[in-house]
Amino acid sequence: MTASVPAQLVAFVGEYLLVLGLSPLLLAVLGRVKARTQGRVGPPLLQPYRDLWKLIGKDAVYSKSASWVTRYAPAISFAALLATVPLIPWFVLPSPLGTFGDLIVLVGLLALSRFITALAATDAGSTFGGMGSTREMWMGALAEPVFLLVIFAFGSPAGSTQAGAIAARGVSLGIAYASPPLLLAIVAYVLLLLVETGRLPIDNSATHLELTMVHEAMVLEYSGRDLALLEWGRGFKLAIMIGLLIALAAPWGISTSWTLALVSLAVGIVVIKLLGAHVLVSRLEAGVAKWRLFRVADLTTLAVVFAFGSLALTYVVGGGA
Amino acid sequence: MPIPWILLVLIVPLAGAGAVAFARTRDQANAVAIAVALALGLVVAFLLQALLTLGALSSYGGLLYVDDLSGLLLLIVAVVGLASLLYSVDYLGRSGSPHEAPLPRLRRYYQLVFLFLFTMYLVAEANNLGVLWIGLEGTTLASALLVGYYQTRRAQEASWKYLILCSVGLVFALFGTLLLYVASVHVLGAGNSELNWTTLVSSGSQLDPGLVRLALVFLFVGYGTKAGLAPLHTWLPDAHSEAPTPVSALLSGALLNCAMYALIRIYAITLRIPGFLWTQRFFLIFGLLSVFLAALFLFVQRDLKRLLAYSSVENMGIIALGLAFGGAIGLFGALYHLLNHAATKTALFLVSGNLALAARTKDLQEIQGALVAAPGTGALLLLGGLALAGVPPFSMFSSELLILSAGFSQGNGVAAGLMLIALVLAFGALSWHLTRMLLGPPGHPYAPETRAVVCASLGLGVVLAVALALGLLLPDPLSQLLHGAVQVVNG
Amino acid sequence: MIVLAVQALDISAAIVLVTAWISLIHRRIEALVDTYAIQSGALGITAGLVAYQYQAPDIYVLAGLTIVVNAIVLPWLLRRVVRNLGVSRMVNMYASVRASALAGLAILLVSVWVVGGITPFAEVPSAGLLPISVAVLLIGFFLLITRRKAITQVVGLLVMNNGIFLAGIALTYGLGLFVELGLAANLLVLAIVARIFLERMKESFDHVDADALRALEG
Amino acid sequence: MNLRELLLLVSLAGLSAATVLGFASRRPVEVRASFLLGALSCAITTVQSVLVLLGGTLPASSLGLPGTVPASPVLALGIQEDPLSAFFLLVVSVSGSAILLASVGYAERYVPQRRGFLAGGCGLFVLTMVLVCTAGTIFLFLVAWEAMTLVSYFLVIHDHEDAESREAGLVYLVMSHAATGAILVSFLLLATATGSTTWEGIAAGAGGLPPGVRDAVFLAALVGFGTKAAMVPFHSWLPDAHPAAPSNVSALMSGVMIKLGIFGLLRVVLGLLGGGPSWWAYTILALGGVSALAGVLYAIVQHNLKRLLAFHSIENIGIILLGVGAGLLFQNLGYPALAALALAAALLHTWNHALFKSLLFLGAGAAVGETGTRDLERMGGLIRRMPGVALGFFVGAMAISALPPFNGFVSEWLLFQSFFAAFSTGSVTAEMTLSILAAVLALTSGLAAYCFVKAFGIAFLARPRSQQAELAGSPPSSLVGGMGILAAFCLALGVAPVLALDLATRPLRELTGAAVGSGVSLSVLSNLPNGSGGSLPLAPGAVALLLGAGLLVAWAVWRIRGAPATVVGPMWDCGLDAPTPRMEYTATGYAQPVVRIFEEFYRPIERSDSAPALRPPWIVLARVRRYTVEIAEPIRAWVFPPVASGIFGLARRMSRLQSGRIHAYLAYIFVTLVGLLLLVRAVGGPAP
Repeated sequence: MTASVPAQLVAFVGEYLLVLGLSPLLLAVLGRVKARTQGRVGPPLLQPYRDLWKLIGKDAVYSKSASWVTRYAPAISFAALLATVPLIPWFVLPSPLGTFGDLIVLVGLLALSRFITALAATDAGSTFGGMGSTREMWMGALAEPVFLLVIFAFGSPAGSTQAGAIAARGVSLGIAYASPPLLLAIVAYVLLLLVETGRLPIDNSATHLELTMVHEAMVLEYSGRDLALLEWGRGFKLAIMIGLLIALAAPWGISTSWTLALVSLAVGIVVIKLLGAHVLVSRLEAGVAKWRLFRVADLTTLAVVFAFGSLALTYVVGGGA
Repeated sequence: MPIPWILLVLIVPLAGAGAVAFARTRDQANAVAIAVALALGLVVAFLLQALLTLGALSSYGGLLYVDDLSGLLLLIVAVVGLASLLYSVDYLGRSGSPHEAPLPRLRRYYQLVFLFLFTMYLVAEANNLGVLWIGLEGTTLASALLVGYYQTRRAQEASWKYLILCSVGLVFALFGTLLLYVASVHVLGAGNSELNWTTLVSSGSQLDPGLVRLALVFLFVGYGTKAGLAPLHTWLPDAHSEAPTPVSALLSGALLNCAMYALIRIYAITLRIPGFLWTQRFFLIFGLLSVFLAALFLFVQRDLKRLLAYSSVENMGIIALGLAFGGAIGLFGALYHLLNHAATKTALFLVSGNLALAARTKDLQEIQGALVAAPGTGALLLLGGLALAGVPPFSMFSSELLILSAGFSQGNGVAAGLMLIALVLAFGALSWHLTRMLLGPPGHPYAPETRAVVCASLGLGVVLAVALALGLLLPDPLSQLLHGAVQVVNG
Repeated sequence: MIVLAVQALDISAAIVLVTAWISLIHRRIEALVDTYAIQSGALGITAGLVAYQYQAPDIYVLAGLTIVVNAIVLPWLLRRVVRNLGVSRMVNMYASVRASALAGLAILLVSVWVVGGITPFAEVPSAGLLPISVAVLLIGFFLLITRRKAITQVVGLLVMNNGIFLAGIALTYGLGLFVELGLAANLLVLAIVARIFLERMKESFDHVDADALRALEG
Repeated sequence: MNLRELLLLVSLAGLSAATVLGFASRRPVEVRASFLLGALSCAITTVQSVLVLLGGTLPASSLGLPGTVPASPVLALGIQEDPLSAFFLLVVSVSGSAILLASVGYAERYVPQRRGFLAGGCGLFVLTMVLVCTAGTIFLFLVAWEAMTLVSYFLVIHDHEDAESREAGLVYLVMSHAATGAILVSFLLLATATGSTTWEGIAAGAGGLPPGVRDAVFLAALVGFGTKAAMVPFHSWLPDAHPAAPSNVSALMSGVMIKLGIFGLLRVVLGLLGGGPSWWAYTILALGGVSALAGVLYAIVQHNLKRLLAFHSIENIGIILLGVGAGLLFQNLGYPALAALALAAALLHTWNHALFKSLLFLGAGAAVGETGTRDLERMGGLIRRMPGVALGFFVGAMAISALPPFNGFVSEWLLFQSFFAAFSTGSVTAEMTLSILAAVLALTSGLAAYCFVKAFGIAFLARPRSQQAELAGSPPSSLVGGMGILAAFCLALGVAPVLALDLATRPLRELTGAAVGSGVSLSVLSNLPNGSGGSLPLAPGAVALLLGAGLLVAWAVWRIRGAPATVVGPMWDCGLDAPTPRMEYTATGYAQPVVRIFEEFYRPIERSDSAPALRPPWIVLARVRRYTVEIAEPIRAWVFPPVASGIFGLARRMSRLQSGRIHAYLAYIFVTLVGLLLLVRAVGGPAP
């Protein structure tokens, strides 16, 4: 069933609003749940919004040795992350403008965001920047094969690399969608998610210890509006990755019809799913300590094993149903 | 009465040898040399023209006989002889040259060169295989003295080895000729023409294969020694490196081809025997051994002229392989390669003479940066080296390609593949040496390029340009000659 | 008459082979040259007999040439060279005399095996001598290889030539006058050239040991 | 003579004229004219090749050359331009044009005598490449091919005073020649088996060849063309030759010439043989995967900017080979449409790589030329010295790292899609192989991004790391102009690859027999159906639009609380002394984590020592620590060096045969004679 162009546009904008608007909140939930688990109170849920607003109001300070790369990198990174939003079916299928690209495009856009941020980190010539940059880039490089295999693993039963097609298959199959290969793929994806979004045990956004920090080392030179863009972007990268997991692993609840009621219901469901997933991630984070940096390679190798195992199992037992 | 060009070809060098004895000054001797060189060039040109218009020529009761195959050899000897004689005038005859020879020595040098040329022309024009043998033995005797021209210890050593090894070889060749004669007599009965090529080739199909087989062994070992086929080539690098440069050019460009020519004649005869494959097998064995051994030896050479000498061994191997593969294409390739190799190698020997003069050494370790220090000579060496390495669009590439394609199409793919490997090896060795010689900063001061050397270089440049042009475009008369020669061999 | 020629040829072949073998055991150069002279003489006489039998004038010439050039002139030249050079008159060799003799036997066996199968043609009754001439050829060559002095190498070369003469007489009664003249002339020139070289060599090196000429290698 | 023929002749004539003009030039203006004429001729060639792609083959007969060396059809000359030729002609000419334009300025750093040689050499180089593309017979192909090798060799040794340059050139020359030998074998096998020497004739007759011959042809072609393409393990020449050459030549070699290896491979394997058994495909896939990964891994640890780029060429050739291999595999499995998809990816990546690698090499040339060093550790901060070059290099870096919205992403995306399509073939071997290779490809492109952050970051960003970098001049404008053209192509093919893809699919109709649609439309992608019949989802234009929209949002965020004031201050220094450039992250440091992770691969040799630093009054205030890491490149020791040293050893042993002892020589003759006599007797039996 195809929707009218205005409806599509509304849904399209709605997706953006959902992700952009919700991602600070999700971060706050994450922080709060983590704090609670550790016996602290944690910041209020609206704190991230206040922080962002405050940063946006501030002027940016640039290092003397910085070039235009530093100036434009936050915007480019932000834009690249934003461009991934329509690739994921959030609450309605077929998702509006979802056919312009697939998950490989999503990988490319994430890589673009990472590339420009890492480049900007080396711009000023600070030692920290280079350190963060190299760490970010090699972790990203190790994550890419995992991502591709995960896409193949999720996509091969559906015969498509588009998240929309995969989710549509899941919705139509219902509970029969669940299968051993799917489970392996989900595990691989979760490992990938931790690496890709820099969560514990990979990276700790709360630390400024040079031995361990990755993302913080990269953005050390940033301030004001630029920092706001970077931090916001980081937040909704997490939302995007989790949203994608939801769409691929548990697409049930996404509306396949364009009636207002069903779509609204679907929006509600996806918000709940996002919140739940964030809570889960934060519980996961709270339970582990940061690993040694080079164990990331072990983690990604493990993820490759899972993803490839999923592919192999798909061949043996079929991809569900 | 038509002018007896055939005879003139033989008379002119002999006359020259006589005339030069009366030379009172070095200039006179040089003038005789130039006159003989030019006269020979003209005579051979007229002879070839007559050949192309009239077909095979015969004279003096069938004693002398010139067909297209002889024509090819005549052409080669004439071109190489011309280049070498003119170069000699500059190299040994000119006053002030580092190799300037006193008059008596110069006279004897020219006499020997004329005799050498005479014997080679005799080889080309002989109809009787015995006379052919005599001619080849004559070349050994004349050129052995030329190899020893400098009378240094090294030169004497080289010439002694040359004399003994080639004489031994030719004794075997004589034995082989004798056996061939026996086979021929058996067919034709005793007469006076049993050893004539014209007779043998027409009665070839009846020759006794067992006897011919035996004869072949001796003929191959004999003429193969002279042609520098491995492992009989051992005299060749010594003689080529120690002889005066113009003589090296004659040895490599003309003499080796004379011996190869003798083998080709034998090959043509045995092609007439039904089902007889030994000639091709022998060519294959010797060809492969030659290309491989020579290619490997190229790597470890320390002397410029020895390097070129081993390259001659390699090219003789290539020609042998072309003959082994056979067929019209293989033969054409082999004969074409004969010509290309003669032109290229002559030019290269002469260039190397210039380079040795400029660098004051022919030690490969010491010659460096020639392209910077002696740009003219260096550039010619580069061009010549490329031509020799068989790079397109030089003509040797074309002939090698023909031979290889003949190999593949005649079911000798493995041998052709091996030949290709050897070619690549040789290319690697040559380019290794050339890189070291030509590029980089010069290791030591070079002598300035004198006018005469520059002139000589220009002449060589022309030769190389011809080699280049031959690679893409074969002039009609030459093509006709080559095709005719293939016809002569293939029947 | 045919019988006479055949017998003469057989005997001559035997003499040539025996002298070739004998030349393998000589330790003095003059003795070697003498043996060569005897061998050549025997060949010349045989050629004369054959010529007489077939009444072939060109073979008479061949016989005469053989006797004059091979049996007289060349040995004379060689002796002179040996005297004039004033070098040691010993034959220096790589292979011992016994080994050389055994090698001579081996060469005969190989020759017989390889060449012996060739059927004698009806009109050439003595074609069976072909293995013997091949053996002589190879023995000469063996001499050339295993004797160190330059002059002994020349003798080896000449013995090889005699092998060919034997085959020529036995199989074909000559190669034609022109060719034979050329051959004889060539041999003579060869000897002269060799002599020039030997003298020069003696001058420059103070020896005529061909084995010591090793400057050119690789 | 129609327009297409006329244009081809014009461009050949133009390139010849540029060559002659270059070699004969005495004055700078003539050198410039030579380069410009070459660039113009290339532009004409571009038009011509597009016309041929759209309008169909120029048949072999239409531009025959006069009969030359007769005797054998093997030596026949002839020109033919079918769509495959035309596509590679396009690849050659676009990059060639930009590079020649850039060379106008680049050449000026050389002394006048050398400029003319460079100009003539570059013109001839491009001319030979055009001829390689348009050769219609094996002889012309071989002549052009070898001439191309030779000319490029002379360009590599342009700076021959440098011993490294000579050595690099020699290795290149010898390996290339050996490769030509292999090509020769494959051609001659084909020619003699089919009795023809034109592509058409061979293709017509090659179907009926016995499998053994076809396998031999394939292997020979793979070795031969693989060497030129610098496929592992026949790549040893490339990492040395490309840095040794002047940078515009490196651009021509790395950007353009090595692609012709792919051309030859496609020509023989698909054009002439029409595909083959699946082991061919798997061989190419394996070699491609190894090349891609090994190439990028070695690139990462290079500190020589041009070597780094050179190793990336190996990587990208590997990527292209992955496409070729996948195409062959699909064809073997009976899916011509999928084969077309994979091959389209390969062809498009070929073009893309030609564009961005030329761009990067020109940028590197500017950096190297203006700083006088190739060492990344001595560069830095060049973005301020040469902003235009930096922008161009930036675009190139993004494109080679396969980032949207640039062209590299599009071709790699297509490649991933074709790998994914293996799931619809039902062949488990194909599925698993291509899945593994997809992971390899993903890792490769991730590492490429890593490497280019390093390259761009260290060379162009931060503060100058040496005086040379600090004093670097600004590169000539033509260089920047040439880079601009290439960068524009990179972006255009990334945003709107439709036209390029349409051009790339034209040769495939013949090669794969797939019913690939024609016509310029957005739906070209959907004309390459994947296995399940659905259309392939990518609208690069839309991606670009969305990126633009994202930028608008970012801009809005920036401006929402008023126009920002930019404050420029010192770098944050942790409260210590002001950081000096020596404290910046080095290229070595940047690469270190990857060395650590892939330790088993690199086998680094790490050394660290420390010594007390004595200062008056002779008390130990600090210890000087020195840490070095050395990475042997075992990959360079593959194939060529052992073969070379083996040959030398053998030659040395053989040379003892020529002992100088005449008796030994006589013995050789004796042995030969007796041996032959025995052979004749033993093989031939007693005479009858």
